[in-house]
Amino acid sequence: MDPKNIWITFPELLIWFPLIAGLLALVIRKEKTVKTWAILSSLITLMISVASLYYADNGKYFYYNNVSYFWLKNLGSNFTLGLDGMGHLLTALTAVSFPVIFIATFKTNYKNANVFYGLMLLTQSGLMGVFSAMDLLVFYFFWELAVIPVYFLCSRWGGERRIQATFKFFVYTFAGSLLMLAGIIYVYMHTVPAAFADHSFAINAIYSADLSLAEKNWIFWLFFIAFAIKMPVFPFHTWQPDTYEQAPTATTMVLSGIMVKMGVFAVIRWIIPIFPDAVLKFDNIIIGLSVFGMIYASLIAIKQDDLKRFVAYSSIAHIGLMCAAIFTKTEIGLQGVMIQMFSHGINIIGMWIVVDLIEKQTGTRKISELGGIAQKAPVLTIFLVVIALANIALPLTNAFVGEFMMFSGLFKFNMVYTAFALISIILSAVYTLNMVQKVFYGEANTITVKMQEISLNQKLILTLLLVFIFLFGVYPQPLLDLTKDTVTVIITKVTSIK
Amino acid sequence: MSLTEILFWGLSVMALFSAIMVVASKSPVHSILYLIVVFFAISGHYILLNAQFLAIVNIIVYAGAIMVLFLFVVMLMNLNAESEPKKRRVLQFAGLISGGCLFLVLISAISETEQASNMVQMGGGDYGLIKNLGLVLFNNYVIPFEISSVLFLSAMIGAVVIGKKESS
Amino acid sequence: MSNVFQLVWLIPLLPLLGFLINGLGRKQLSKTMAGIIGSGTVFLSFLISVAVFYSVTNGNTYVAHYFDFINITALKIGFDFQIDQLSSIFLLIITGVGFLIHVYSTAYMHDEEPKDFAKYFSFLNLFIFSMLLLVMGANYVIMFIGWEGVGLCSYLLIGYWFKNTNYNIAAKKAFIMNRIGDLGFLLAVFWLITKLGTADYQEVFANVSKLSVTDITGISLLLFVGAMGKSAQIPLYTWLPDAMAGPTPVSALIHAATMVTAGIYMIARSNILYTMAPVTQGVVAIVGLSTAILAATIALKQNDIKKVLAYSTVSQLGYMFLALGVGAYTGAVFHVMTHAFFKALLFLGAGSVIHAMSGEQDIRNMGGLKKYMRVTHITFLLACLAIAGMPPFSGFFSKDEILAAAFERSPLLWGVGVAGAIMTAFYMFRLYAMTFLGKFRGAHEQEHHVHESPKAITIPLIILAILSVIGGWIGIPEIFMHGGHRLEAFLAPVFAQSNALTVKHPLSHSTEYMLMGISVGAALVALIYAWSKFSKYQKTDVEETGLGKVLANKWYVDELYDAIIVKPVQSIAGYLSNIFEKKGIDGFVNGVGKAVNYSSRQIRLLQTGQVGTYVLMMVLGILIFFIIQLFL
Amino acid sequence: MEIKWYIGLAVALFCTGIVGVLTRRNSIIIFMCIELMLNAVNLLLVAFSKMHAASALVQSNPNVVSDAQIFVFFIMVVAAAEVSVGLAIIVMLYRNTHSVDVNFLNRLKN
Amino acid sequence: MNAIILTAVWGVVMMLGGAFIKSKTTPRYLAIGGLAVILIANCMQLNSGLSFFLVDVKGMLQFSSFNLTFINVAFGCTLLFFLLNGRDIEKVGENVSEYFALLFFILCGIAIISTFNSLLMLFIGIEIVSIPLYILTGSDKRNLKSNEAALKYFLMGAFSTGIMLLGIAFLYGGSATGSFFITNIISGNGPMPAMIAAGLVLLLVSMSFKVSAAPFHFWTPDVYDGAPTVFTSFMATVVKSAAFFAFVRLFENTFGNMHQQWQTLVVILIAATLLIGNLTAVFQQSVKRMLAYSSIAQAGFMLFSLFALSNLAKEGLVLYTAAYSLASIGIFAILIKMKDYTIDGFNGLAKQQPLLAITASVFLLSLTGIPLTAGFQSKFYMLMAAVQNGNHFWLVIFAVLCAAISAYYYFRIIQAMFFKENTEDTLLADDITPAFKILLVITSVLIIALGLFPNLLTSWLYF
Repeated sequence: MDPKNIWITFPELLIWFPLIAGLLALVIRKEKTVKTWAILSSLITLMISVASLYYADNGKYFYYNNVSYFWLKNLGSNFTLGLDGMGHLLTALTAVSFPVIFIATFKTNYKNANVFYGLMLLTQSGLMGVFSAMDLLVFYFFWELAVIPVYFLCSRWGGERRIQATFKFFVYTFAGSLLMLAGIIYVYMHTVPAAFADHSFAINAIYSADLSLAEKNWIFWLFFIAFAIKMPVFPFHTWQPDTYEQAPTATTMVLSGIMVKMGVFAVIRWIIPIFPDAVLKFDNIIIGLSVFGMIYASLIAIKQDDLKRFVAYSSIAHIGLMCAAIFTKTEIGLQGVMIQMFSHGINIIGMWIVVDLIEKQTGTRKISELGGIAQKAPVLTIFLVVIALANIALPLTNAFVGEFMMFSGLFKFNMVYTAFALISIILSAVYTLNMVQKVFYGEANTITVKMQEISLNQKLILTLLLVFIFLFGVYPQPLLDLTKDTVTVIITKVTSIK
Repeated sequence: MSLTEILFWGLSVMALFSAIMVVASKSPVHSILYLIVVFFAISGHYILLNAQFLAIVNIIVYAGAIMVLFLFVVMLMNLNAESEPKKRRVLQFAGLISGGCLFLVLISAISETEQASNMVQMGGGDYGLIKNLGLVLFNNYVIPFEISSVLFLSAMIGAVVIGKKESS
Repeated sequence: MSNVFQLVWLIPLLPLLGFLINGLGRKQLSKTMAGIIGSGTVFLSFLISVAVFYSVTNGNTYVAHYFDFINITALKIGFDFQIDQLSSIFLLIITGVGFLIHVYSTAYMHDEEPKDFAKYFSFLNLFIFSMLLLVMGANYVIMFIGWEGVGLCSYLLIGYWFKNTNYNIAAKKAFIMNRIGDLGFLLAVFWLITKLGTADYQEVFANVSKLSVTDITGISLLLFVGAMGKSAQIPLYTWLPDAMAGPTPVSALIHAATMVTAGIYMIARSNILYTMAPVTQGVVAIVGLSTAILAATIALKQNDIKKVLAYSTVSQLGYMFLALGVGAYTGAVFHVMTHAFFKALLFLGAGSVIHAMSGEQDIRNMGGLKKYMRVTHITFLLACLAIAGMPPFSGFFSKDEILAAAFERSPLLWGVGVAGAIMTAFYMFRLYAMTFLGKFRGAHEQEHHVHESPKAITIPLIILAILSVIGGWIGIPEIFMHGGHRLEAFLAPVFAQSNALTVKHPLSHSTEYMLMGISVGAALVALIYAWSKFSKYQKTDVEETGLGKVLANKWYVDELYDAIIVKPVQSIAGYLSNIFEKKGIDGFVNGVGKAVNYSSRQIRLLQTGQVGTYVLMMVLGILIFFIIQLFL
Repeated sequence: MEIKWYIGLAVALFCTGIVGVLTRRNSIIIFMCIELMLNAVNLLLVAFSKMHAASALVQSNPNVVSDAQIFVFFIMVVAAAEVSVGLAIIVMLYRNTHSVDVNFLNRLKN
Repeated sequence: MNAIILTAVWGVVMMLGGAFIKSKTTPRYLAIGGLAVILIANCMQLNSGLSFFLVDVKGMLQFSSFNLTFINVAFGCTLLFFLLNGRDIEKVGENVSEYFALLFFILCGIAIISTFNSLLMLFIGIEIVSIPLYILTGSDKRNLKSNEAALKYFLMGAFSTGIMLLGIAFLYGGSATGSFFITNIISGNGPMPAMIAAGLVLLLVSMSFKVSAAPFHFWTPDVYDGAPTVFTSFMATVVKSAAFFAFVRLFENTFGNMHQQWQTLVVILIAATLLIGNLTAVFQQSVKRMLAYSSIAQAGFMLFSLFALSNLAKEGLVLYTAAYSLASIGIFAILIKMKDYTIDGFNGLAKQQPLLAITASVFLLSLTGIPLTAGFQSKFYMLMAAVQNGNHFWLVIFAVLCAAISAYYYFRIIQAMFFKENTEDTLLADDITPAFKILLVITSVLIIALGLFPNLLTSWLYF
């Protein structure tokens, strides 16, 4: 058949299916049913995404991955979706994460579970939209929409300080994205009018917007602050530990596993191509900021006693590296970021699963109160140790490849930064091993004595994650090939103006 | 100094003085009476400007109807000088100052412009006669004229709604 | 012979399999099965290594490409193995000594739970796997993979008895110090990638001329930092003594024979970089030598049998680096080999003793064991002689070669080196004497059950003893026997590039004889003195004083590090997390919220509820607008 | 007569009205001051109309003048309506509170 | 023309109806039916220019599709308001049909000020809108708050009328040809004569007063707070929108070509309004008063259309008025049903009345300007217009920051409804009829539909 008239494309499927599934979930009353439905639908989404990966080659299957219908035509904004390499990568991450999360937290019961799972699925749909939007306005839409359900999830099912924490998170990100909105409009107003239409939000028009150097230099910040808050990069990170601490674990997984990638993704997708000059101008400041943030967060992580805050800060450190690597504008660095986005998602979700298991069983997250779990639950310990080591980028785990490439990209950019950034590698070893030792080794105490070995489905899930960890640790090439084109496009945007 | 000018100044002084008295005088009744004086002075000006119709209407509507209404209300409430509590001095002062400033600003801005020295046609011209006004009113201004009826209707209803005693 | 090369991939794979089987099946497997799997896999790879070894004698190099690890336009890193003389020697050492130690462990760890037993063996196999990866990799990235892998394994094995917090801390220390070294390694690799766009040995060495002097110096120095971490050189050596927390076979395998020599392997591998960077060579030599001396001095006053051996290891490693520093790469590798034999032997012997003394490690509570444990005693003595550099034992040849090479560079280096050798002889025989000679000083029940160790322990001892006696004969210096240095001939292809660059001005035979005489004689004197002094050692509880105290406390280096690094970092972290983060950044963010609230509470007071004020405001507004519009 | 004098007079009256609104508390007086303001405007409009009458362009648009006077007429109309409603409100207030002081009721603020 | 005349007539009908109909509910149905008819009639005029009354308006009114569309929006919102709050209007006092009559007269005024072409019509129209409002504000006669509000509103309203008249007088005096037609007061775009400038400032001030822009907003919170809530809802939405529409039309047609010379004033207005509105709203405890302040804040955003004065801005204004009116009417309708007007009064509403809570949060999200709601689209249009205008980009930044603050107080209600428990489980809201719920749902659907496809509305504005 002629590919031009296929009736639905992968990005559409990836967005609409979770949306509909979520709306259906809202009306299911029975808790068991809604849980199974959530898992089922997320699995279907996963299949869709796998299929889309099969058709990932835009050269051959362009029409399967790109679609556009008229929307706000008079504003020159069409509802344009498209999956390039990066889009494929991140939609795949989203599609993988949700079933994992659902199955891993299967045991946890929520009141009005239907709303909970409905909102989760809506979030998924929003995320898919963010990753496949090829129109700046559409992107902004999904960017906001992905946050709203999360806001409700966190403040409804979170911990005791949830309302303030979540609200801080919301207002913070909202302010950021409003600034971005101002920037978006500004860029839009400077797009070169096409033959018939007025200005346009289409990605190409936006990329080729006619901005003076001075304009680029400060509009850049409007965008960057929004994304920096989402990532988060020092010093915009303070919402994160509180939110992670307060949010229900399933949501925390979404937040840390996928949402933070929104920021990284957005920087690559939008900032670099739109403001290459500004990127060249400010790369030192931002990389400096990120590197400082890495060390800063690592140092703080050493002092954390709450497992969730601990993971939060370690994640800040990792994101800092990604941000820095992006702004090196080197192919190797960006490829590293691509892999790392995926790996970090997998690893940190694994971390959360383990943390959740421990909290569920012992009822505490205080590192100081735990200890000696290794005797009680050796299997859990093994999983945790592997994931933790992957988290500190031990070779043959997925994170190593990413960090290796990012660091060498950073080195290409500037040796001193790299030296400092590597300090945080040492620190990460310090805090991770501290945690492992305090929580798992030593003699079991009164709290941990009742720890039990983990159940089968949890074993399965964690094993799956381990498979990912080692598969892409030993053979990352597929991911690299997937994102190669995107990276080249982005790089040329910068190099062309040098 | 022509007669009209003498009249102009006289009327102006009268108007201003009694206007100030309206604001200044303690007892509401006095204020009302002074206000009526102001209206008369203004009607005088209208006549100077050969707008007889307005002059008459002004006397009838304002000085006649409205002021009487005011007077009536004041009497009804038998308000007298003592009944009004003093406002804080500071506020009064501030009010005075800002009002004065407004006056100065406006005048200084406008009186310098060349527009300000345009001559006003005293007397002469029969635009202000009832006949012409009537013609214009019922040709060009029939729409607003009709519509103002809505205004009166609503005013009437308002008076009723507010004035009527609630049963129960 | 090429078919052997087809099997190269099996060498690391077999131990990996062993790891997987033992690791996953640790609940099911019986101890014997676990032992057999563990040792068997290593033995098989040993056999293959032997075959490989013979097929590289003719000086050829074999590179096997398996798949692309990272392949982007800017950088290609293949998952490649490179088999040449250097790596094949290390293969032999690792698999050979490794196999012996596996066998030894089956007996030594026999009291463990079955599943812990299996766990232990899986870790050992994992270590062998990583170590093989390290030496077989055909580029720095693969080497780094193995490099961190062995670090991980040593972490796991040191912390093997994870219930004991001190052990965990020791393990952590080892891992972190290694990480610090890895930082240097990584930077060097990045540097190479940035300058040459590759990390392949062959390409790098081929294009080394493209690098500026600064580049080479920087890269080689950074690589050396990595070596410092792994091979326990100043300033990163303190983890090694603590690592003795692990089971003794582990200390023998990882912290004596193999892992700690990774640094030497790496520098020998990239010898050309060092030959072209004299500055670095100087640094390496000095660091190596000072480490040798420092460790030796500390070893003089240690009473824990394993601690003494640990410090002696550090100091021997120092010698190897000295060798590398003065460009005697062959010598370094030679010493690695011999050291692997006798130091493994010493540790295993010590292990046997500890085993016999049921966990006692303090030599002050030993003595007179020679009549209880014959084999252990003899083998241990041989090893001591070897490490003390007594001819014709293996240590003599390697150490002598190093000293000679040092003398070529500068007599001073040689002098200090000899001093180190003397101390070595002294503390080794102090150890020997206090352990085996004199009369038993331990508790009675200990004395009753002191016994010779089982076969699985003694046989490896014997084999290693033989090796440490004859191991040196493959490197007999010219003066004794023409063409006696077979090792040098064998390794020649690896160091060809460097040798081409270095001008050799060999010592006259007379000087060489003299040097040997002095060193051996001095060592001998020290040996005899120690023997006579400590063979009749009595337990005294007099406090060490003065220098002795300092030495006994290892020059207070740990305390120093704690004071200048650990404590500051901790306090900074504390400050950041408690003050800066909470009060500073988060304080600011919340401050904005508070400010909004406050200003809201203030502004709303404008709404006085009085018409007068409202109108006044309006009038003021009008005034302002007028002024703006009419006068501005 | 120059128009500026009329402007002066009108604005003066107007401002007097404003001052009254600002300084008095008796709502009836305030209301009266507002009426004063309206009258000032009326006067000004009439004056302007005659000013335009004096200028040449009257010929082009004959009822410029009457426009203004009719406007004044409408202002009076509206004023009358306003007065009826306003007084009604004031009376209602007086009925409930026995006071015509604008600040007497001060429930609504902040 | 249909709209004006029919509303006036229908107002009279309602008034007379009050005299003869004793039933309390009939006026409601009468009003709803009448308004529906009027709406249809206006649509007919919009579609096919068909007017039932052949009146020569002498150019004093102008029935462009733009104006008529706005009338549609205003009347449509009013219809929704009648449907949602009819029952509550009956609760205010006993002369129901009079209230409806007044409301119709107000609509007549609205129709006038959205089509006026001469300052006279503007003046009369505004008075027709204001005078009934004074009455409606005071219609809850026993309630002193209502009285106070009425008095304040009346006095200040009259005062602002005075200001406006002086302005008109100056414009008349300053205009070369001496005319009240807004289009030919100024010719050319040279520097502004002093008299015109004076007139401009005075008109700006009085109109700002009507749309409650700071610093002329002081009456708003008190009046909105004191007035019966139903009428507050009407005042804050339809009337305010109309005032805005008049404001923009007046300034565009009169001073449009001297835009640059008075933009500064608008900038000040916007900044002050946004700041005061948002900041003050943050601290309010009573939802009613908070909404009053929020309406000021929203006015700040609407003023951007005056700042930009482009087609985009005018489309945006209509969209904004629609979005804002829909959301506010909705939230007020829910507020009226609440027992307790403080924010704590909403605690745990999601448990008792999930549908109310959900729709309410839709309205609040729309007011905050979250995408997918009409509120976002309208704010988006406004900001676009402002950026397009090119000057004062900092003002846009400031505006979005203020929008972020606005999230702060709107979400307090959402938090109360969903995440807080009401301590003593009393009934929070009463007489919630199914019809009411359905209407709420329809309203939210409308809001979301406009949020997705603003063209549904904007495409009517020109053809």
